[in-house]
Amino acid sequence: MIRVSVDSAPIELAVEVAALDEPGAGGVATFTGLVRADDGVTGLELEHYPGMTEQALIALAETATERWSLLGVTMVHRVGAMEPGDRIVFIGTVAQHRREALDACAWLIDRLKTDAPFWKRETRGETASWVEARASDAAAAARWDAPRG
Amino acid sequence: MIRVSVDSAPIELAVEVAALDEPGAGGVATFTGLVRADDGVTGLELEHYPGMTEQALIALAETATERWSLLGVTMVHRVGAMEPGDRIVFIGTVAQHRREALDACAWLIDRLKTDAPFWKRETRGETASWVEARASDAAAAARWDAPRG
Amino acid sequence: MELLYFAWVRERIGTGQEQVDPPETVRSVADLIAWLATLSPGHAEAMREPERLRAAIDQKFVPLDAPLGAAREVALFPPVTGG
Amino acid sequence: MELLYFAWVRERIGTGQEQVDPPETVRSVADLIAWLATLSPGHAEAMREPERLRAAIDQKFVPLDAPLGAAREVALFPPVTGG
Repeated sequence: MIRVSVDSAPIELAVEVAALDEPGAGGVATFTGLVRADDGVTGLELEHYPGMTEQALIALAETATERWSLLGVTMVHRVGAMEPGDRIVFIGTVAQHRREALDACAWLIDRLKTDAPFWKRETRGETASWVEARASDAAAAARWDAPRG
Repeated sequence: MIRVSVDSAPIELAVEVAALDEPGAGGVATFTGLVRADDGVTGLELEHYPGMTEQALIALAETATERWSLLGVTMVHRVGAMEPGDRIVFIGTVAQHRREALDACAWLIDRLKTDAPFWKRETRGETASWVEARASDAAAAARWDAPRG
Repeated sequence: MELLYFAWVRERIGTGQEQVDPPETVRSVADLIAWLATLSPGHAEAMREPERLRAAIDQKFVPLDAPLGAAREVALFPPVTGG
Repeated sequence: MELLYFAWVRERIGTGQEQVDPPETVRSVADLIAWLATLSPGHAEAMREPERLRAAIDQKFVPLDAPLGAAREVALFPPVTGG
């Protein structure tokens, strides 16, 4: 089952994790991204492209489901105003075996970073600035396309 | 913070996940292993080596904390009698960045499979049999020692 | 043609959405960016560095040299930074 | 010396724990396995295929050729299958 959500409400981990129960599952992997308080960040605002965002997340979930034979995928992304410590994103994958669940989860968060239309603006006290995309994120997403060792 | 638990009580995901809150965290990765119902398995019994088990899990958690600069690690393993769908193991890692949390989580479950003294006995109706160790688990643990690509 | 702007592109232009009717010579996303830069000081500022822009046509990412074709909705924005 | 047995090793021997006092010629884990095999039919059955056994001395995994040294607690068991 694929479940995708883009919402300004806080991400409820217990709810998301419970929704990952799938018959036949052997392994469940999750990743949760949080707003870090370092660098003096006092707030974060997430903008997105309504319609395209959901499509992009569903496309990623479908590709992962096929590549790793997943039994279930959840992708939840928060948008709007957040504070340090808040959850920005939750990815959950369910598979028969651990390797598929773990690899798919890592792939999904890497690809979400480069393939889904979200933009972060950080606030530091009175100053707000748009976060610059990082070359390391593009590299992390690209390494999945390289031949496997 | 390192938290290790070996217990016959069911693993409560919401509790374990909530306990992973750490100041400064940017990413939380988790893995949950479940009793699969396939192959006609009707029950699973987990035996362990009290004392050595906890030591082995703490040693793995400490090694992972150092190697990936983790802010927190939780390792929970259930023992005793279980049914298909029950959670056997929960691993949670907290780091500043996603890559560290994800890699450490995958490493911990791979190494737990080869380095912690647990033994599984599967029941299929009236028949019980000890699960044989798999060469694929040894290979999965060993791949972390190979030079990185 | 409906245009959507996000993040600092939206802020510089001063709106997140507008309808435009570019001339026939505007055939690619890059052409559109060059043409938009002539519309107002805000547009000019937003389109000043095309290499910092990314685009989507009808909600699919496209390179800047992509033809507009029969695009109904074109979005311009900085590289994405979600997750 | 305290011996601990787990999984099918425990089942074949019929106990999970016993005190033994092996002769001085028993210097390594492998020696101990060979000596234990002489104690009873259950022990013999459990120790029949040493290549299927793993060991820990004082709660640390050791290879079968490890010297017993001043071991207080020796455990014998099949390869682990947790997680």
